[in-house]
Amino acid sequence: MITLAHFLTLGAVLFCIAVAGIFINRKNVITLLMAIELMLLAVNTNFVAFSRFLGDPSGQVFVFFILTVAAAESAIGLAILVVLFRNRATINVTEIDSMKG
Amino acid sequence: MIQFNPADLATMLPELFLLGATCAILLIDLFLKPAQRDVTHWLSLTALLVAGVLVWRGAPEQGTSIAAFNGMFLRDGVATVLKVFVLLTTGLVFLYSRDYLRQRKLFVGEFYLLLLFATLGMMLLVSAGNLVTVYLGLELLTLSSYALVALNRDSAVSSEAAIKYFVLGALASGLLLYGMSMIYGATGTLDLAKIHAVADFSADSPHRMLLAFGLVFLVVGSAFKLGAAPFHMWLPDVYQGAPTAVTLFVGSASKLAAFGMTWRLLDGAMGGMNAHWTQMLGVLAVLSLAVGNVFAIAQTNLKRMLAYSTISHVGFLLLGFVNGSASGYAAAMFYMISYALMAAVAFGMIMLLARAGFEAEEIDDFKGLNQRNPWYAGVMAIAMFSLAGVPPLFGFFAKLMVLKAVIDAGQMWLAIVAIVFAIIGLYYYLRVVKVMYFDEPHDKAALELPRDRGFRWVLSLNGLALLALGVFWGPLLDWCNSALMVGAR
Amino acid sequence: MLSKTILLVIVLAPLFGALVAGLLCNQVGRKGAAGVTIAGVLLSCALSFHVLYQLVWGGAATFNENLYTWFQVGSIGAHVGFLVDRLTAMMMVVVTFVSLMVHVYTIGYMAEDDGFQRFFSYIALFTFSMLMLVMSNNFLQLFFGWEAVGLVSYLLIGFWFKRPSAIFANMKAFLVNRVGDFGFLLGIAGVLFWFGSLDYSQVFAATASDLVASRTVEIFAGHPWHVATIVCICLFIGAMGKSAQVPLHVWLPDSMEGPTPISALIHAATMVTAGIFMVARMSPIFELSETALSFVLVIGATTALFTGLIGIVQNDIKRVVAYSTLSQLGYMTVALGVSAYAGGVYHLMTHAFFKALLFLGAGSVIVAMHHEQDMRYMGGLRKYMPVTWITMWLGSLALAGTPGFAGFFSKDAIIEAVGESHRWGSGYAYFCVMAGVFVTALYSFRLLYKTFHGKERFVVEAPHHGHGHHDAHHDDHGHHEPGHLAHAPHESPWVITLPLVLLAIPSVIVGWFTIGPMLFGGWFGDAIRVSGEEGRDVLGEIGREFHGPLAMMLHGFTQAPFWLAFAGFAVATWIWLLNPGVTERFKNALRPLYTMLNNKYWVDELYQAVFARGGIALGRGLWKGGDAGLIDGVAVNGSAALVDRVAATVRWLQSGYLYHYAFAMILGLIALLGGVWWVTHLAP
Amino acid sequence: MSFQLICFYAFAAVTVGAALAVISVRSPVHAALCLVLTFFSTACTWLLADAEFLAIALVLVYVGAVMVLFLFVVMMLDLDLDPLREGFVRALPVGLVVAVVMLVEMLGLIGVRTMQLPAPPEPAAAAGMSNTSWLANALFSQFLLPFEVAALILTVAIVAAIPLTLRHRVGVRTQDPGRQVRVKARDRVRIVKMAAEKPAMPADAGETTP
Amino acid sequence: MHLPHLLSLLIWLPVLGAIAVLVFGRQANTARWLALLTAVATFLLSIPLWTGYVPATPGMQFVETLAWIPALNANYALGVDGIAIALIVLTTFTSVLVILGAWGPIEERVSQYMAAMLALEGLLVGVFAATDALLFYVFFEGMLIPMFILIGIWGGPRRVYATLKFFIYTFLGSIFMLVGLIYLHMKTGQFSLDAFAHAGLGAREQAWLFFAFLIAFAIKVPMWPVHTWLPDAHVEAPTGGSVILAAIMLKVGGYGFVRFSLPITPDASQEYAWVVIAMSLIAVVYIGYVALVQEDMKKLVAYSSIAHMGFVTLGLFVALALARVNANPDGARLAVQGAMVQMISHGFVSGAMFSCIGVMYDRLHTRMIEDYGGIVNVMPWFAAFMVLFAMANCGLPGTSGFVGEFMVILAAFQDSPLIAAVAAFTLIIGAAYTLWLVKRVVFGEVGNDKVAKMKDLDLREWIVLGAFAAGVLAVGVYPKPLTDLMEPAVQQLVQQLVLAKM
Repeated sequence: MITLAHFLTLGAVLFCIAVAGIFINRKNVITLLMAIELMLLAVNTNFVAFSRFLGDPSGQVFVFFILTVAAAESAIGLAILVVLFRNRATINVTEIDSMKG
Repeated sequence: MIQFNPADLATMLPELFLLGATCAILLIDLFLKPAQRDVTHWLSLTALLVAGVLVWRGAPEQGTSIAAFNGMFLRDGVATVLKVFVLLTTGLVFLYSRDYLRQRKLFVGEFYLLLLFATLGMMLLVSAGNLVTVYLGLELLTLSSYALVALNRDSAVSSEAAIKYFVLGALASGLLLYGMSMIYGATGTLDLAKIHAVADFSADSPHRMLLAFGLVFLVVGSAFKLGAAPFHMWLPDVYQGAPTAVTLFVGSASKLAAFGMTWRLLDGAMGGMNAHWTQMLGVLAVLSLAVGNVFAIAQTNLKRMLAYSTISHVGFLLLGFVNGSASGYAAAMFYMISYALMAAVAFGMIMLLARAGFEAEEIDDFKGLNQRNPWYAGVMAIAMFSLAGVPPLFGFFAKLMVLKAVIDAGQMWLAIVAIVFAIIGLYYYLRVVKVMYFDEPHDKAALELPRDRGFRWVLSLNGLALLALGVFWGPLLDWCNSALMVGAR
Repeated sequence: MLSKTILLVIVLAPLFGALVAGLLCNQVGRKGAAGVTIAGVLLSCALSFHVLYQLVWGGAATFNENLYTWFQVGSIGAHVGFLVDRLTAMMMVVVTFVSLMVHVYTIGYMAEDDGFQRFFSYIALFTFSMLMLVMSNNFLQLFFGWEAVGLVSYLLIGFWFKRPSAIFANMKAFLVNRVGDFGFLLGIAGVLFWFGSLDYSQVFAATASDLVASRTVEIFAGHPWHVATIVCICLFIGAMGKSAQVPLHVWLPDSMEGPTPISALIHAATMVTAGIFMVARMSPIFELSETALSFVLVIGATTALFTGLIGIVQNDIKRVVAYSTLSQLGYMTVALGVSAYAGGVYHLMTHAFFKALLFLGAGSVIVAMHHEQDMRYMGGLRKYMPVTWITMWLGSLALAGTPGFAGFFSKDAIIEAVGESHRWGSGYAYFCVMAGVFVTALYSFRLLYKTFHGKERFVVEAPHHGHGHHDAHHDDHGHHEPGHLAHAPHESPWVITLPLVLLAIPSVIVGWFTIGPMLFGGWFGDAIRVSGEEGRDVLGEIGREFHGPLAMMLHGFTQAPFWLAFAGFAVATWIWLLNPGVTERFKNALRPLYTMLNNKYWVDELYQAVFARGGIALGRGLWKGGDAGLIDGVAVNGSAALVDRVAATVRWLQSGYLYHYAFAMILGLIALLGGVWWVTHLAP
Repeated sequence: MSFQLICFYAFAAVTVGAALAVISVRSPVHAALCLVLTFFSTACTWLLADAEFLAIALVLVYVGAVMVLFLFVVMMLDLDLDPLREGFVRALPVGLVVAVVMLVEMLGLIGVRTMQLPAPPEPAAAAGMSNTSWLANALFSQFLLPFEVAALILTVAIVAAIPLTLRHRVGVRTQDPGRQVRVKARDRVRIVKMAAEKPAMPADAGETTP
Repeated sequence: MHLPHLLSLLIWLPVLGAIAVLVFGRQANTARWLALLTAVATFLLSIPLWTGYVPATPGMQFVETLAWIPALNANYALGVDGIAIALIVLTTFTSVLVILGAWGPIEERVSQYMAAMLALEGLLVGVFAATDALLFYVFFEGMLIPMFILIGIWGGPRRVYATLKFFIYTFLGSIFMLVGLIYLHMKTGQFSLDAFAHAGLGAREQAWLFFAFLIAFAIKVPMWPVHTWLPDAHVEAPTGGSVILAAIMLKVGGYGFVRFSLPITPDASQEYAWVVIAMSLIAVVYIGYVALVQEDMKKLVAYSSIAHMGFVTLGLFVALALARVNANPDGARLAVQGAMVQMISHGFVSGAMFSCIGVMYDRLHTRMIEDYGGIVNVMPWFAAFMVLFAMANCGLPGTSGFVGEFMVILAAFQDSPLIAAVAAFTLIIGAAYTLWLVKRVVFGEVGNDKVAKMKDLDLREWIVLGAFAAGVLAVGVYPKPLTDLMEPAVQQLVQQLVLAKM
């Protein structure tokens, strides 16, 4: 029997993997973005699970919106990335530190 | 089955109007030649003005809250106050930045459109009655902001700022959503009022942990948007890297919206747990005060310094929340409004001094300003003293109200910490005044002022408003109070 | 009946003169300044005599009225008012008379000085201040006058403000006086607190109350002191400053840097005796405390003898007179110390005449010598300036206590009173005053011999260059070779000699007709009160054996003081008149003693080292170490620097790296989660 | 252990594994592909939670659109991969520790043990409709406003992304059919009349102050 | 004659004048005359305050109340008693002289200087007139801004350090007071000083509030050991700034003690009076010694200011002991009166001393003692004034400097002869540093060629110094009008102290 806990744990694990990804990948912006997508996936899994177990559609509707926004976000994010790459010829995070202190 | 209610449209009239106007401007702008961009400028301002009038005229009676679209959208006192000032500061952004943008070849329709969309997002955000609307409003705002920060495509720092803003913003959204999912799981609803009503915070509640967990994420999400330490790291880089016009926007209007969001989420939804989140915000407030004030001292870039100053102001703002009652939120809102107006002057001054190829964002660029133009030196000095919280300027009274809220809450030690850091903070504001008044200018010639007379007038008025509001701040405070005393619920 | 108007005129006439001469100096000119001040003082003097007459012979009652209220706070009031009784009237006469003499004298003495008007302004102002002091009916006004005369003394000592020694001396005088005032002010505060008023009459009335007389206070826990003792000692400290008693005597010799007329007026006749007057005035309070009187006695005796000794070795003519003044002030103080207040005041009066005479005479000599003050370059002046010579002799005889002269009566009375007293310290005092008589004679005649007798030790140069002694007035002596004069000395003009003569007369005769009533006749009436206790009223004791001045004089010839004085005269004559060369032998034989006296017991050096240099060192230490080092360096700038340093070092936290920013967020999240976990799960 | 549970475990394992791969593989391209796998398997778990519509949408939107975009950008940027991997090993322990601490805290806080609820009957089926119409009912009534806002956000994305990336390069020879069609005769030949003298400078209309 | 809104007029007239000077003062002379006109008008308007004051009526007079922030119950509430009137008149009087004094020396940015001075004047009057704590605080802090500008623009070489130090130091102090005020507002629901005094505070609350106020006012006074901003600020400030700073701004601290510490926290004040008394005595002795060794004239006078202000705090807190412990209300009144007279007197004396130094500075552009010497030879009038003020500075009877010190020492003696003895030490040390200064600067041979070329006072300087001298002498010779003016207020304060005993 699949319980809510299963889904939540999966969500938590995905979330933590996303966090670990942010920590480990200190170079590549794209991988960072992917980690964030993982995080959103964890969120979505939670919502889906809750929605299912509460018998309430709004959780799933929320996921729908998250998916929509995530798409838009990716578009803008990648656009910025392209702009950055054009300016700096790199997306290496360690080299993007002209502002600090 | 829930039916669509046409009256809801009337409730949302300002937003709908602004949406319509934005779309119209979007279309009109397509057909404008670059030389005719002023049309967009004035149309945008008009749209904001009309929206402002609509907000004002249609404000619900004091103490009432009109819900629309099944509680997705709330129109109440707080929303009214915040919208008025959001529209006002956005209008200031338009007014201040025209020459600045033109000099930098950024005088494009996208700036106006994105800013209008962001305004729409902010209006939605501060009116949100549902986690979904909160999220969507926030994203509408932030997505526009990301793009605005990156607007200067050829600037390396701008794109660096944008990518930092974007990645961290997306991360913050993710965290916020995670929290929302937990809240949803614990309560089975996304409606803020219902969450507040349903949530069971009692010690033996099975959902207590889930709620507490969700709460942490909501706090983090809000703190990020506000720029509270340690979720502030994006802020200095974005302030510095973004075109000053955008910095002005991020530093004023969007902070108001962030306040609205924080209030909606923490008090509106999670008010039952305020014992928890006031503690968290207390910690964040102290951290923000410390980080903001200490880091600001080491800065030589004015925009960056103002960024850290923002962080410290956010610390103060959060102190208002620590009170955990309507008077505290009113103080915080009052504070946020004062900050937005002060920041508008400060960044406006940077734009005033900026010329093509010269950003005027180093503190040293203000050297001897008093000798070159005493009037604007005075305006900037007012802003700096006000930011520092010296009476009789507006900023002082904002600080006063927040300190009062903290002390009323019995958190004397927080008040002491706050004032100790306020003293440290005083130093760097005074340094700006010092540079303007006591140092010799690099260039003795009188200041070459931008030709935009409207900009100059409005900036001056904005500065004087800090003085005037320092004397006649009672009505504004009353407004904030009445908005909150019976506000959301 | 004394009229208030007259009293006001007495006080204000000199003030008016001072203001006119001072503020309008350029408008009124030299003659105007001298004229207006002299007129003022003359008016005062005449009216003072009138007041004295009214009081003594006219049957007028003591005048005691407030003129105006200075301030009134609750029950504590401070007023300006006059108390004029015989004591006051006598002082008024002495002050105005001597002042008048000095005014006249000044016309001649300062004739060629640039600061002519200023000088007149100052001395008239001084007269005003001194009158305010003596005529006061309360402590506040007393203190006002007290300080005001100090101020004028300060201004006058530094009159020749270009001389480094003068401006050093005036500062020293003011500061040493301030030490006295320190005690004086505390004494006044004590009077107000314990006696409940600042008004003399009320204070004196309060002394009658046993409650006040026996009241004690513990300033340091466990040591109860009589309040009267505290008050009296404090007040007397004031007197010590003003009347230059050991150890606060150091300023008076230095004050000779001022022009000679003020040495006569201020530093001999009037101001320095203010302390004596004050103690006499406060006799009802002092009578409450044996301890305090013994203190007064010992201090006075010490001053009387030991400062006189210094006078023997001085070569500066004015300094000799100055040390003599110190010594005589000691005598007066001794008299006060044995409750013979009238004796002290009486000596004050006679001393005022002959000491003013001596100073003015010395001034006359100095003028004649073209501002050469060193007696080693004088000698044989009697043939050049006979009037000065004779009057100086008369003055010196009076000073030495030659029977029949004014000084004799007053000094002898004091010595006898001391002999009569059984107060603690009176034995020591008796020795001191007796020895002092010998010393007095010694230095007095030494002065006369070295100045007027023997061979001329100066050289008169042919007048080969045109500048006379115009600027020599306020130039240091080094301008000429010591002892080299441009012209031969000659007798001074009449404006100088006239005061000498006018002062010589009372110096000689005043004792004859005043000793009886003033010392023994209860002349002062209620102004001076001596406790009726057994053996306290020493003058009363002596008075029983007093049978008129002639008898006293004759009796004087049989007494030890006369013979001591005579011995002094003899020794002086032998050494300085007959065997001038012997002095060197004495010097060598008594080298340590001589060195000690010549260095004035090293008191100045001690003060210089401890108070002046010590104070500066302390100040510098507090400034550099305390203010600049600790408070500013560590606390103020230190914390600012700390913040700066913290700011500079924590900057690296904002590294600019995106992933660090994300770390910070995640760590913040984890911390908050942990916090919540702690609060909800782990915390009790 | 039911079949569904076994399936769940299987998909969950694939999801976790693929997610781990996303953050640890060298090449962004591989990472993106792993992410696709993660999405796929997650979609499968959603199916187990009876969220068919979203499962499909996830695949369509993410895999079909977002990940393609990712891949497109990755390839377009033509990254030099080696420097991007530096420090990976050094940061690994920190990342692991943080992640594990985070996980423990989260699981502890969520209180997984209390969440052992059995699933209620499928809500959509209980309401007598498919998951999609169940969702649609909510979406177009209750969530009408957010739906419109979501549309707005997509508009913003377009308004934002285009000017950022669109660039009119000068000197690039491309055909523009629109212009080709609109061409008029007088555009082809222009007769230029040369003035004898230099014309006066035109007024700088755009720069005047209103 | 009873002008309506007289106090408001006194506050806002100079402020409006400041604006007018800024707007119309392009020409330096226009600015000067406009400023002088405003200052004189304000001074003349302040005279009816004195003449119209009715001593028989206790409490505040010329009261004005206007709702300001209804939500906080904060009012624009003005009112004065004798103490405030004395200080207000001192302010307006000094302001005229300061503006007159700046006529020649300030040549750059004249309008800004004059405007800052006038604004400062208005704010200072506001401080003394406010009876609402929030309003008081606004004025109290607001005056830092013009002072900051004054020192910073027209100051000496280390002006930036000095002015920052000044601002931050004072801000530090006052912001703690703000916390205290907010706390009191929480207790009483309003900002009225009167309500604060009747708040019914517990011992612990009082102690905290007492120290909050103490920090604020001790820094303002300033008391040892928080005095170090003052010498720096004085040294670097332009003459007018120094004069205003010493003559009036320091008084705000003493006034604060009277209005806040004593009435609101009487028990804590009593309990910790020893702290203040000890600090005051240290100020007298320690600072006296420090002043002795100063090489900069302004610094010397600045330090002497600290020592003199020590008498103010000493008097106020001795009064507390007298009123409550020794049951000696008359002594207490004497002590408070002494403190108040000392404030007024110090206003004249320090203002005059700084003006004198300004006169010298204008000629030689140095403040170092060693650069002068023998001024009397070339500037006899100036020397006369200087000596007079020096004498007032060392408390010579007949000058105002004596009156306050005298009263405080008399009163202190009633509490403890030892305290009085230490305080009376000022007679010696005060005279020492002042006269040594006079000796080195005024007397002696002409110090150098530059001194020899110095010109004596011109008419403008004569008027300024003469006015100060008149004040010094008037208070010294006849202080009764002043003490009578303040007496009802002092009596009320002492009564309050006695009655408020827990």
